[in-house]
Amino acid sequence: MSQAIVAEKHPLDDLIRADRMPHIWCPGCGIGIIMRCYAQAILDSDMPIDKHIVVSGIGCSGRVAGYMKLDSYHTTHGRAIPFATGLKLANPSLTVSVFSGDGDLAAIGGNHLIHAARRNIDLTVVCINNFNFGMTGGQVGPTTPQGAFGTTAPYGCQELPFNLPGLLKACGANFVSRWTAVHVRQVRDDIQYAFSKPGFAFIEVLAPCPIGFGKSNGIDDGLEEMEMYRDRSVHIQEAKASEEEMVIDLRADHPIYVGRFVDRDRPPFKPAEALKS
Amino acid sequence: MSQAIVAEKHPLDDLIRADRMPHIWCPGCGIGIIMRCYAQAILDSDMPIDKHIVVSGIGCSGRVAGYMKLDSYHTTHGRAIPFATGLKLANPSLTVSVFSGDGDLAAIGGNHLIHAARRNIDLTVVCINNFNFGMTGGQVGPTTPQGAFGTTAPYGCQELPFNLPGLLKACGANFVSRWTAVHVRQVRDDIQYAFSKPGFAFIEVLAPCPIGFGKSNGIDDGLEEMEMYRDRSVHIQEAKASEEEMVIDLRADHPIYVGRFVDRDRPPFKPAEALKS
Amino acid sequence: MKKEIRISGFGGQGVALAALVLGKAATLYEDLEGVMTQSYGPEARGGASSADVILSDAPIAYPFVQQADVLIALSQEAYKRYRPLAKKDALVLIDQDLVQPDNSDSVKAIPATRLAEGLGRRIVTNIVMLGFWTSSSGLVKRENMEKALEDSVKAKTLSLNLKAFSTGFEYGRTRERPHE
Amino acid sequence: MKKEIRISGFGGQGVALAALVLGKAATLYEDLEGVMTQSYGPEARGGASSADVILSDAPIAYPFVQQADVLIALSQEAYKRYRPLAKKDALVLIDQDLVQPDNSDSVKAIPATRLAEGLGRRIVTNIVMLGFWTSSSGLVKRENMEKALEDSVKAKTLSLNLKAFSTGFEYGRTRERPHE
Amino acid sequence: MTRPAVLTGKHFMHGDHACAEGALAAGCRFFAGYPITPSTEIAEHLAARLPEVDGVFIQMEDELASMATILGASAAGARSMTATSGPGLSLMMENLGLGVMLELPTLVVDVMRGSPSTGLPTLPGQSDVMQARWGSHGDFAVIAYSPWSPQEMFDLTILSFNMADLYCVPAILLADEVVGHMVEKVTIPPEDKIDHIERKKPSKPADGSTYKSYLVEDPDLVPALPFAGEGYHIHLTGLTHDERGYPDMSAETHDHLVRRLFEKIQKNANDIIRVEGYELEGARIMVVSYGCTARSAHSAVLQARAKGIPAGLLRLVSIWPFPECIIRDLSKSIDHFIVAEMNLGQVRLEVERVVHRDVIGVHHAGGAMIPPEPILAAIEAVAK
Amino acid sequence: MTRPAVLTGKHFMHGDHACAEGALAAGCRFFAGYPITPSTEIAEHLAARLPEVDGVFIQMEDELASMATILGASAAGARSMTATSGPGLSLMMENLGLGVMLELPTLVVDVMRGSPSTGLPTLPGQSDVMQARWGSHGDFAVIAYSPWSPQEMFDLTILSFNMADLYCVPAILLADEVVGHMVEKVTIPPEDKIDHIERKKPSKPADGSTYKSYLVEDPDLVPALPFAGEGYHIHLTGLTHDERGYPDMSAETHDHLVRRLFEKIQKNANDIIRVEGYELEGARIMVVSYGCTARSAHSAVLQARAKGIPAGLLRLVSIWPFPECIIRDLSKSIDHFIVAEMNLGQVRLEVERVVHRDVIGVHHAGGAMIPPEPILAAIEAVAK
Amino acid sequence: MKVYDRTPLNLDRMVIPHGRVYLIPERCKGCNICIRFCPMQVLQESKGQNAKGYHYPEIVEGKEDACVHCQFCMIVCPEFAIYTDAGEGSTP
Amino acid sequence: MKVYDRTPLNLDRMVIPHGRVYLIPERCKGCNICIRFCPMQVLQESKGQNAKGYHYPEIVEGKEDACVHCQFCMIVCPEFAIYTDAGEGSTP
Ligand SMILES: Cc1ncc(C[n+]2csc(CCOP(=O)(O)OP(=O)(O)O)c2C)c(N)n1
Ligand SMILES: Cc1ncc(C[n+]2csc(CCOP(=O)(O)OP(=O)(O)O)c2C)c(N)n1
Ligand code: SF4
Ligand code: SF4
Ligand code: SF4
Ligand code: SF4
Ligand code: SF4
Ligand code: SF4
Ligand SMILES: [Mg+2]
Ligand SMILES: [Mg+2]
Repeated sequence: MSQAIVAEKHPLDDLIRADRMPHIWCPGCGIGIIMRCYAQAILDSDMPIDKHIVVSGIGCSGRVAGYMKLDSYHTTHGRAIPFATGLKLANPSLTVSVFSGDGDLAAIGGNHLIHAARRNIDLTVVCINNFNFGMTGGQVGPTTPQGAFGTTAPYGCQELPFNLPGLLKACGANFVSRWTAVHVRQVRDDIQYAFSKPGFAFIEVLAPCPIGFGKSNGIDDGLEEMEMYRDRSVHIQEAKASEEEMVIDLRADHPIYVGRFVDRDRPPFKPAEALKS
Repeated sequence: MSQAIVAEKHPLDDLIRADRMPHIWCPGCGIGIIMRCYAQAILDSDMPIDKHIVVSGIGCSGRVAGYMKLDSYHTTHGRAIPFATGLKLANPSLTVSVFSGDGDLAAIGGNHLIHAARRNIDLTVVCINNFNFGMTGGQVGPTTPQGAFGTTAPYGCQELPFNLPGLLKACGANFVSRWTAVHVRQVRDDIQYAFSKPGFAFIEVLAPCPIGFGKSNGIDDGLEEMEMYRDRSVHIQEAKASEEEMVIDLRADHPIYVGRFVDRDRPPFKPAEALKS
Repeated sequence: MKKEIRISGFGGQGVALAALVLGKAATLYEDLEGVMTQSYGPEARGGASSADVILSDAPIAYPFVQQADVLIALSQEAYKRYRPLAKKDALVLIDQDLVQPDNSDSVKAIPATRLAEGLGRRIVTNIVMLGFWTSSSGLVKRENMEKALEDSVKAKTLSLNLKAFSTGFEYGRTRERPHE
Repeated sequence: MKKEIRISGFGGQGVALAALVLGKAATLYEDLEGVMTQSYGPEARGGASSADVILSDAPIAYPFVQQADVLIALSQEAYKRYRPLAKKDALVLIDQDLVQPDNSDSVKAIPATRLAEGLGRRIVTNIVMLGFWTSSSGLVKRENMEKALEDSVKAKTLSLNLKAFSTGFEYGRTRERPHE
Repeated sequence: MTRPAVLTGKHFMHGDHACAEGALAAGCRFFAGYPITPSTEIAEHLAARLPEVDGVFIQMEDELASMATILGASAAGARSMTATSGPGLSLMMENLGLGVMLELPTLVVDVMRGSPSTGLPTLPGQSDVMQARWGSHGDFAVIAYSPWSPQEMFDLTILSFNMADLYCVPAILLADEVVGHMVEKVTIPPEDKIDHIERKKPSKPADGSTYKSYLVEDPDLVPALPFAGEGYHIHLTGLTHDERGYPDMSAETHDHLVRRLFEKIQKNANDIIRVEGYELEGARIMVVSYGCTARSAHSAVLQARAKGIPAGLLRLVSIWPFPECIIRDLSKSIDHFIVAEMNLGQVRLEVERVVHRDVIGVHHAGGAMIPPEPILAAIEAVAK
Repeated sequence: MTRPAVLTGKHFMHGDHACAEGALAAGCRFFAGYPITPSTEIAEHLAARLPEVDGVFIQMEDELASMATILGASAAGARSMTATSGPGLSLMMENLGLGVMLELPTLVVDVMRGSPSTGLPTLPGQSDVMQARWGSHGDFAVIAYSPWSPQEMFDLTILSFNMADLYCVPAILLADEVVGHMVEKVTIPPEDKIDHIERKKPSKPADGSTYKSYLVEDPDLVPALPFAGEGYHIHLTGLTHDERGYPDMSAETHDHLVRRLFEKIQKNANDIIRVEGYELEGARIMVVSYGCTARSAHSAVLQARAKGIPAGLLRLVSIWPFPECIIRDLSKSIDHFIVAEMNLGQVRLEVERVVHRDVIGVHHAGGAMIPPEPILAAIEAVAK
Repeated sequence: MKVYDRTPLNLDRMVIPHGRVYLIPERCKGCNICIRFCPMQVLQESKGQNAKGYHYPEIVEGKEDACVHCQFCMIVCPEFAIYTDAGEGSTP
Repeated sequence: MKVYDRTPLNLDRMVIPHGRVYLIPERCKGCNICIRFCPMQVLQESKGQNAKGYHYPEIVEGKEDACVHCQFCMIVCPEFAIYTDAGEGSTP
């Protein structure tokens, strides 16, 4: 055995607030992985870094805004999308991304999510779905798979979760994909694609939360959850599955369907223009 | 010509607050038509009248609760569904219906709508869709068809509207139908069917609003809107239309697709039961 | 000088527009203070509705009509509801085809709706009435009312409105007197 | 009598459970007043964490430890962070394999983790430590601590926990003295 | 293993759990909420406990829904509650007002943290006091208690439910993170020793005539509202309404209604208000405090007394309605008032208003409980 | 036909429209809102007008979104606003607090109606005054003006924008239905005569080093926040934060931050506060009033003077920060204070607190403007 | 095919019944919906008006016996203002 | 077929490069993800630990030259703690 070369600085350190590292996320937490994909996508994008803006709500995932060395806004729980809408419409030259959790975007923030998708606001929304409210300690939420446990579902979650891609499709988003923290290249690609695609883009990324979700559900650590994703992900192009089967179910051998669900070109929201005379 | 027989009392007067008639709705407004369907459905239902409860939010449609001679709750804008959820879960022997407008249920109340559908709360929700905010004077809303005018869209509405049946289907409701105020028998039938069907039932009814919507959009009166519905409605069973075509578009000759979109039997929400020992 | 003017009728008769024109004329083109108010809301739909204007040569503190000096009534219900609230000796202008005044009440009457229909559009009844009031009251100059009208209606309906105004004005100037 | 007791370590070592058991024993089975507090929140994740108990024979107003009379340290970081905040002459109990105390500091040491591993499960290190403290301090009776333990852990882990407690207790009673 | 609703006996119990157990002991069988630190443990505890007693636990999509849902449950006759903290309380404000207007009793627990905005989620504050009184639009009155220990998290939860039902109004338990997260001894009495006040109900059965839900003839100004499904066919609306509950858009009806809602609390203030005095005998310096801060204040007062300073403590167990009369009465013999609270001055303003003179504030915006020292220092400063 | 942003000239204008025109004249180019009576005409007017001046109008799904969106627009550098009424204001409370914490200027227009709850949607009230001050959780301070005429709907909208930008805080225009819905003469000055205050901006260009967004060195306590996209890579969070904007969970940082946010307004109160005195000369009875009610109060005072009673009117043009010093100063020569307001007593409580004595209130819960008579009666009663 | 069909769904099953038309004139708001949607064109707008000024429906001259008690007028009236019952000569 | 494939997608395109592994030990939280997901099994958990007590990765004995600079370890590390560059002997 031998030491790796000890470094002081990471190649992406210029894009993150290195002075705040290590971040607060637990060992094995997937959020950092997705944040890295985002940093890489920015680096690879055509837009100048200064014009990239990130907005988060509240939650572990919501801390992403605080770790990106961009103009970054850590708002209130559920309101990242409308805050981002204000930024984008007031200055359309900005490339505005929203990074937040499943609870933030789909529980308390659900109304803004569906309406922004309907209006097709030109935002890139990355939803880190860890099947629970990590920040507050592992409560269930609208993405918790049926039967899973959480601190507010000690007898198992009885509700069916949202199938987020299906929901966003029904609302009218221009781009919708789902991946997991294992699909690091696809996540990076889709984020970068979303930057340049007009309209509302929604990228759901399933990510390990060993402390909030794993602990209640017999998943020992982040690594184990990563391996589960690797083993159970099936690309929607390779499978004939109904909308209902797209719902995530972690019991038995139900596959996790990933891929690009929607890629269309409805016109993005733009403010009305008066007829000039 | 001769006079009809002058009467003092209507056969359904025992079900409505006759002491409040005439109601505040404008001449030609469709809300009263749908309310009558509801009254009839109650009369025809198996549940005792006393166990029927109606909850509304705020809006012209939201006034329905105030005109039904039932235990009736006129709540806050957008919150009829959670209020009704509390009623139903606290006393499951009640048959709880929500009557409200498109703005109330799908704009400000959108989050509760999608979550109640996801949880499959055992409610009958009747959404009176008049394509605008009638009560506040004809503003556009999330159901206003593209290109239509409203007091907040003097240059025409640029946003695409929700296709409510598609949205509710994606969320997980057990029963979803769409009719118009002309389809009085179907509306009555579906409301009555929903009473006895466990889980979340959503019935969208397109209804004339000559004052809020008609006035801005060249529809002279309620009658004209009724005739439009009669002429343009197409049953989904008779047509092969994509989800996107189901979106209501009042321009040109786009049909209005009506019918039962979803009728399934996912288990309704019920509170967790502890394992008795 | 302080005059409380109430223009009343049912929804759709354009009482608000009439009040607005009146207020504009007085405040922008004469040097009067003026305030206009109106009833709002769903419970105000149908039934009698009114739009009120107060004109004064001093600043107006309380903006609501307390006892109208002038009542213009375009429907029976409006007359019934608002007449008792107006001053006993108020100047009361009615559409004679729509309103049957109390016997004891001395009113100035005009077949405003019929005159408007004669001009081709019933919806200018309100403006006919405004012309009638202008000549009957003499409070605001005709040309100022006409200027205000220009500011307030769509260009393509202006000539019709001016004609309606003039019809009412002339009716008042020439034929109304006897009824007093 | 008033004693401020801080049990510290890193996340996952069960310092809160240990504090809870201690508090229960003192308040429910001895007639002491007691309060337990603990640090919360994401910024408290990782790094040193602590759970504090104050015991007293009079009501306790201010519930937080100001200067600990007893410090139990299960990690070097915890020792480093909390030792300076404790009284100079505090009773300091350490896991001798995990903590290297300052030279000047007189501590009571026990290989708690090793003993726990000896019992088969490292996670009972905290309970070993609790046993050690019980014999070292004499503040709370052994049987009361054991009763509290019964109330606090899952039935199927009780015997393991009692064994861990006893191991720590015996270690303190028999072998610890010399270190003082 | 399912446990009974009332866990009679002595416990070493977490404050939030004590609140949850208090709710169960009070007969609460309905919780709707949305997690938020530092109140989440109430929800978590009830998620486990309510199913044991056939109660309903539901986690909602947000706090707006939570508040509306517990009002619906109350309309159905359930003792219902939610628990939250500042940001959530802000979101409940509109529907709190609905509860006031519909006169539906329910309980909102606010475990206060460092604020404003997201602030210090895991650390204490006491800065939602004025919000509890003024946070919803319009004039209204609620009932608010402020516990200083886990024992009171239990006791005042029960009292809050009783007062809410007695006066048909939402009650607020204004706890703070310190009290919510601390563990202390809690004694739960036997079930039959727990006070239980029933809501006033109509005196006559439904008879098909229009029941006047809001016809209030009793001097307590409280209506007798039937529960949903009892056949009275009542109408409840957030609009201004007459005695039948029908909308009535007249200024007179409005003034009459809003004043009754307000006076219903004011008139019964003596019954609702709870304060505790410590070292009042001969006191010339009065510390007013509440919640966790009152613990430090108590300690400071005892220390002052030990130094021969005639200090006393008035602990506000109830905050709203404000104990005006008590404080005004007291003020006759008091030279100096000191208000100690973990905010920049909220109850202090009320005390200033009531005693008609300047009041010394010992304030900290939050994040850490105020220790006894600054309070003692303030006492000593005026004692000089 | 598109019109310019500033409609210089005389108009007979609806109060809500005057507010909208004031916003345009102030350079506001961003409106996000949700319709609600009696503020809807502001939105409707701007829906037509903003596209004429290349501004953004967006109707949101609710008031929560509206408030968050205008803060986002402010972060991007826009003068942004929303308009609502009581129920909507209640829903904005959480994000109003965010605006305070992030120090993002914006304007919230609240056209007050009969409250609480849905109340009297189309009729006037003045009962959101305390809510503007206390409605969000935690301690905070905002700026609030209260117009008494359509002209002031125009003027105070501009002033509100300027003060918001000057002090980096949301401003609230506390209008009422009477003023919002009345039509009166409004004079719009030429564009170059309209005051315009720019937000403080960083003195140095971005240089890659961590910009300290909240390093406040100026005595006005106001930070210099860059706009989004200027390269400073700032971080703004609703969590308690240090000078870099980074979260900092220490009680010291919290107390320091919250006090600065509060004192930023208090210290500059003299610059923010606007009051008007009428008949102050020799006055022994002082009526305090604001908004539409001040019109009646003015009339009552004139009538009292005509009867030889030495009454005066202090009209609060700004309500928050409260003009404590002015009122306290005045109180030396005043025998009786009367507060006239369309609520059950809100500003009255503040005046009581400040003047250290009981104050007479002329109150009505709302639904109809208080006419001069009861105010005059109150004056006469104390004059005896 | 259109979903709505002017012919009442149950018309064919009925032994051509005879209906009597009842009206609560003060409730009517003159929307004309009953008039236009009556399959038998039994109704027309009256000249007279109610207190609010609305023209309620009346029976077309010569159609006094034309009502088939299909109840559609009752079903579509937004005002609970009109209904029918089975006239004497009809089979129930 | 599973979407994820242990073999880095671009492996075949590369002229087997040689990578050098860099680590910022104080950032590592010992999650082991880089270790398990390295296609060449270059990494293993160290015995030593950083200040927070985490076992960071080190290079397996005998695998000092095995890294193919596929960068997957960098890509999956949640902590921005590890990365590689093209070692001398590799074709860039
Ligand atoms: C109004 C409001 N309600 C509740 C909370 C408490 N809260 C903070 S984060 C969170 C949930 C976070 O879940 P998610 O968005 O999935 O993020 P994760 O932590 O799982 O990444 C909640 C409920 C809050 N901050 N504000
Ligand atoms: C919190 C809040 N925001 C806004 C309003 C104002 N408001 C009342 S009804 C309504 C819209 C009604 O639209 P819809 O639900 O479609 O009912 P309709 O009147 O069209 O039947 C609005 C915006 C309100 N009452 N409360
Ligand atoms: S709680 Fe879960 S989501 Fe939050 S940091 Fe820990 S592992 Fe990540
Ligand atoms: S505004 Fe529209 S919805 Fe409201 S009552 Fe009138 S017609 Fe009906
Ligand atoms: S019941 Fe009504 S709709 Fe049917 S035929 Fe008779 S009048 Fe016409
Ligand atoms: S449908 Fe009803 S309201 Fe309309 S005209 Fe016929 S009777 Fe009158
Ligand atoms: S780059 Fe990383 S993952 Fe790839 S071979 Fe080298 S050590 Fe393994
Ligand atoms: S992936 Fe990163 S944090 Fe995890 S073990 Fe490897 S270097 Fe450490
Ligand atoms: Mg999550
Ligand atoms: Mg509508």
